[in-house]
Amino acid sequence: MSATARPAASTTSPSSQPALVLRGLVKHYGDVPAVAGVDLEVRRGEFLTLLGPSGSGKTTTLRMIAGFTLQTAGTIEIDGVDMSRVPPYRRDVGMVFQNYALFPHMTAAENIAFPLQMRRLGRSEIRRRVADALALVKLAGHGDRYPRQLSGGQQQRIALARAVVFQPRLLLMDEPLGALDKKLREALQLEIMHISHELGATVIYVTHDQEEALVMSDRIAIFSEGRIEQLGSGEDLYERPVSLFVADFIGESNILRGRYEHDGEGGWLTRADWRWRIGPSAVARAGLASGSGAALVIRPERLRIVGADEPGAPGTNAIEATVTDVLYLGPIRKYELQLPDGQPAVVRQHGGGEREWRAGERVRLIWAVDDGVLVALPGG
Amino acid sequence: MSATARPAASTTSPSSQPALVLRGLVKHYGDVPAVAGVDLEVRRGEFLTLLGPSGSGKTTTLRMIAGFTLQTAGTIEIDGVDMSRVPPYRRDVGMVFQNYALFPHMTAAENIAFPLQMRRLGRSEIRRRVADALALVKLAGHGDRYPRQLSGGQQQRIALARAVVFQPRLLLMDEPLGALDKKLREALQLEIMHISHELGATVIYVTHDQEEALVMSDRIAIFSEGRIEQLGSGEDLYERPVSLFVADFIGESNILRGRYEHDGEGGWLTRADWRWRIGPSAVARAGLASGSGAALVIRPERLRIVGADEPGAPGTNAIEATVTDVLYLGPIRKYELQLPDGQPAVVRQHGGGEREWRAGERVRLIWAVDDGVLVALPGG
Amino acid sequence: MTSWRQPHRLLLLIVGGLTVFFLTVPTLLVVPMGFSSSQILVFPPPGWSLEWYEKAFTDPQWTSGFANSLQVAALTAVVSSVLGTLASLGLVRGRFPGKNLANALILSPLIVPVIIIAIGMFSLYVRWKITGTLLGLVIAHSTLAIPFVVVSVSTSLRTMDRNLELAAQNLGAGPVRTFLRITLPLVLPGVFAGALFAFLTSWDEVVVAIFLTTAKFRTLPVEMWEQVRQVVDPTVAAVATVVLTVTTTVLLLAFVVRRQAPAT
Amino acid sequence: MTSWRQPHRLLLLIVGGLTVFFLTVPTLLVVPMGFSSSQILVFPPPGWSLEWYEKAFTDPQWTSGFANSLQVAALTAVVSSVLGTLASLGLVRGRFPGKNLANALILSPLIVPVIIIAIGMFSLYVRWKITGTLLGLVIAHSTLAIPFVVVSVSTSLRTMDRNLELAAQNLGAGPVRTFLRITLPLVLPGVFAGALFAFLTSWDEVVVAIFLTTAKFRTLPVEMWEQVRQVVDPTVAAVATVVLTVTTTVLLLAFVVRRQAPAT
Repeated sequence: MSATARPAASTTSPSSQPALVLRGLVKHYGDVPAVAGVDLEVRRGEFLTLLGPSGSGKTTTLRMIAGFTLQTAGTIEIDGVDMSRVPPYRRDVGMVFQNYALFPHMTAAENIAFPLQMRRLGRSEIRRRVADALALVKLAGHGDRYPRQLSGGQQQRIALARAVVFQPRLLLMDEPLGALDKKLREALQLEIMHISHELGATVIYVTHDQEEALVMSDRIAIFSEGRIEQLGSGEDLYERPVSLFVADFIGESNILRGRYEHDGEGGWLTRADWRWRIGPSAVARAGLASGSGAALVIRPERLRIVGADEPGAPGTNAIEATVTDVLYLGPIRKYELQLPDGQPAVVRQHGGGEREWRAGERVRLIWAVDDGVLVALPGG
Repeated sequence: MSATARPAASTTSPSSQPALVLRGLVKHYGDVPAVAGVDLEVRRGEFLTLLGPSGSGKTTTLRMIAGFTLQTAGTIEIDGVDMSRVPPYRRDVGMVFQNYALFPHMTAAENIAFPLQMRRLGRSEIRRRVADALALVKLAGHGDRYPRQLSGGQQQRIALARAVVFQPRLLLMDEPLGALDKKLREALQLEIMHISHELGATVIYVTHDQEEALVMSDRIAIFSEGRIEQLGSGEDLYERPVSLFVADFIGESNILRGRYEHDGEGGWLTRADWRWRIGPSAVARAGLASGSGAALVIRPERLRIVGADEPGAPGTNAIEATVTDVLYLGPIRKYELQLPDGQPAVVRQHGGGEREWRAGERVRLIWAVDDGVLVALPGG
Repeated sequence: MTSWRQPHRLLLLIVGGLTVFFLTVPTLLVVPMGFSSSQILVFPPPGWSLEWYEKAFTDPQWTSGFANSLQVAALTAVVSSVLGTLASLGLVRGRFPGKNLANALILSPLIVPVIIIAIGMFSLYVRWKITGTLLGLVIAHSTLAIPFVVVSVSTSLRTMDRNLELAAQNLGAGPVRTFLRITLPLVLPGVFAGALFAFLTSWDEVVVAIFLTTAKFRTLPVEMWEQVRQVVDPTVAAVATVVLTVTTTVLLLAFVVRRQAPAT
Repeated sequence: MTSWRQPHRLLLLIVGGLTVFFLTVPTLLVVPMGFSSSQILVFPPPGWSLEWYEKAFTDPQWTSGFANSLQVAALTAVVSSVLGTLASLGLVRGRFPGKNLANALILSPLIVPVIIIAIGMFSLYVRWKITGTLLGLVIAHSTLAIPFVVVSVSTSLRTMDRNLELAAQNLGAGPVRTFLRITLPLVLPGVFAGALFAFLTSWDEVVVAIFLTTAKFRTLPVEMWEQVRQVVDPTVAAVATVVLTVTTTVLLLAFVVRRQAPAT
């Protein structure tokens, strides 16, 4: 295993040069911008995920890094070298495709040997490295099978071995688990994480599955309409989304729209009928002008359901609601509710002795002031 | 809407005759038993889900109820009438297919009118009922569109309208949401529940998605190898699984294998190195002989992680473990751990102030005695 | 980024150009010759004239050939699309012993060399005394055309979602109403396309027709065959252009029908 | 449960039986006539004999026809599979103006009536003085066969996963190595199947061959054509059976190749 592993990033990289730098990357198809200006720095050994809905530009960005698609504008730097015009077969970047893209007329071992043959390594060196790579993905002994004789999960592991065996500068993965079922997907998520850490590889991972992104990534770049909407750790994105788009795309959200008004350290979200307190850190992060349109985002597990008449505690906000559905999900119970203005709300209750409410009951939802995140409204 | 709604079950059914009774249903393909003996009673107005992995016989059972497949043995009774040999077009049962199966050469309205034309209803009656059905699925105004002009979710709603417009005795649904993406699927789950309750329809729903089954069903029948392994409410199945298969198929589980030993009201699960207390109700449900092989099932949210040296409280069991992975999932944090015997364990931590543990830390897992479920080991 | 570089491109261009030249020039040559002012079939035409078109549309030999060809092709289209559709239903939906053999036999005219079919038919039809008749030629051409109809209709039947028939039965339609309301409308484009191909098969056919026709009853391709070996005036080129026009029109029609088939 | 009930079944059985009869009897008739003891081509044979097979395999007229046909068909297979593969690569992978037109022109021999192609080729080849030569017939038959190769290879190229070529480049293979190591091996079954179909196209062809051959250089189908109109001894039936055997063998080979293609 150690034979295929590259020395840890810290010992080889001169100072802290990033593994990948994208500057002003743009791709137009005809008049349509698929990627509308992406700037990104990826650190050595980092696991960075491009996450977004289909058509948001994440896959096009990955294909430009691989060299399959030529950018309309901008530059791509790998290990400090400008690769913007270098053809894909000289970029020294490994890629794992969603449909595996294993060569069907070659055995697993021949597939893994292919990049080494292209680099004109010696026969015995190739044999040794292929064996190491097969062991790395726990498929030693499967080398003489053809891809069609392997299961989906095994094929994807061979594809991973083929993409790392030549010690590429970057490892690109394009929804590699998209074709697998849930249980296998979760097992392979852990395996890919462990292998990439073991190799010290820099990984750019594309997915549209937010849970997969949260589990696997050091950092996540949320794509929307050809741009990066937010870049940060999973916790940054979930706890401190910068926009309604991010709040909606990562996890479930309750959204209250209104007008932001400054008040002392914190502020208020006001509506005709009601107003809610906003904490100082949320106000600081949002940096909104007093009087502008804004929304308050509260995660479903931060809301607590109490009786309609129960008084609010200090440091909490409250809103009235009616329970519409109670959904039992095993470890949690989910309540779907309707707010007075007809908007839906959702609350997650995590077992353990809390009172159960029934559909039709009038209740109050309360949350700690610090659990509300303030974001701007588009055009607000 | 009230025009298409059938009177509530309680007012029409003589006493409490079941809507559907299956007795000893068997289907062989050649020598292979697809369904190996299914007995089932479905109450009027009930939403019953057949849940199981692919090849477990749930879809074959549904097709026998619809009359598409002739059973090898056993009887099918609908509303007290033996339908075992009645052709599908005389069973008066509505069906929604996974791929919608809308007639592509007919508009949405013509599709919905089809079963009414087959029943030779008058033109004005058909027009009125089609309009009601379109309104019921919130697609009034879409009647003159062809299926290819509708989105996947809209097509499935038209298929639902077509299956209920003739007020069938049963509504069968074969993975109707399998082709839709997650957000749409969750929205349509609620809509199908509301519509079927509104109509008072008896629904037999097939899915392989355990979360969908938990959310939608009054009762769930878990299929395994052509038989019903367990039948009960979602809470029954999740909190009190009767076998390792059910525990594993519904939600995540931690499983400790050993030998059951009786002791007073409760008992013990013993192993060479350790033993754990089992509560009296778990012992009573399992009904095992002392000394037989058994497993203790504990759900991931019932486990609590404490320091390796922390003493156990009374009424709790404990086991040592090492943290292998910490997965941040937004509302929850998942710990993957390794037990002393090398088996994996998983713990769900629901936010809110609990201490975070790091990969590599040695810890203890503790759980309340009453949270452990005792099941037999196959061949034990 | 593209995998085709300059040297490859040039080679490909030359080879491709030559290929296209050899493939299309013989046909394209025929068209101008029909407008020739010359009395003999020669290229390039020394001048232009519509004389041979006039002859093609008035000379009874050509006009009766045209009428015969149309009649044979139309009847062949009807006969083979009806029989081919029934055969497809049996082969795709039916379950009976020897189904694979029946399938192979029905498609066999596609692979048997046409000269052998022609010899066999001639031997047989002489005994039945139907050589030189409309009936004989329609049977012969239907034999050649049915496999095309079977391929077209079978494809439609196979790509049609079986669940649609189950859904119809579930909604209360018995077997006959399911066939008339669901199956038939959905395979109709396949039947129609098959009928058009059957028409063309007959319209173009020359080998079997030479064996089975007489001087009194000739189709247009046979007439062209006879004329080009005897006379060499450019009328045959004019007729060829007309035949080609009809062929192209029918073929385009078939493609349009196929395209417009509802995506089942 | 089945949608086919008794009355439908009976009707279908009768119609199907008659259809199969008319489709296959003419061909099946030819085989026994070759083993006849009669001096003339007649059915049913009054007795059995291998005389005509002996004649077919010894008479220089037949044996040279056999040799000529094999030669023309083999050369046609080689020429058209090479040119057809290059054309397919250009048409599927290339990006150039007029691509659709080029595609239509290359496939046009599929739709132009063979009698028109024959007349056009004859006019042209007479001027080039290649009628009655091996070269002329190989060019003519390649013209007819290339479209089949293009269809076969293009299908292989289109169904081949493009990501495989991207993966090869990503792993360090330049355009030439990607073509030789990945693209070519994966479309080879399509090329080979196309070559076999090209062989058959030439092997069976009679109309163009009649125009372009002379008494000194005839293919087997032309020889059969000439013989059946002059002599009527059963040798032609024996030859037909041999021809049919070769055709069937090659076709089965083509299907086996297609089946064994790796699922890409």
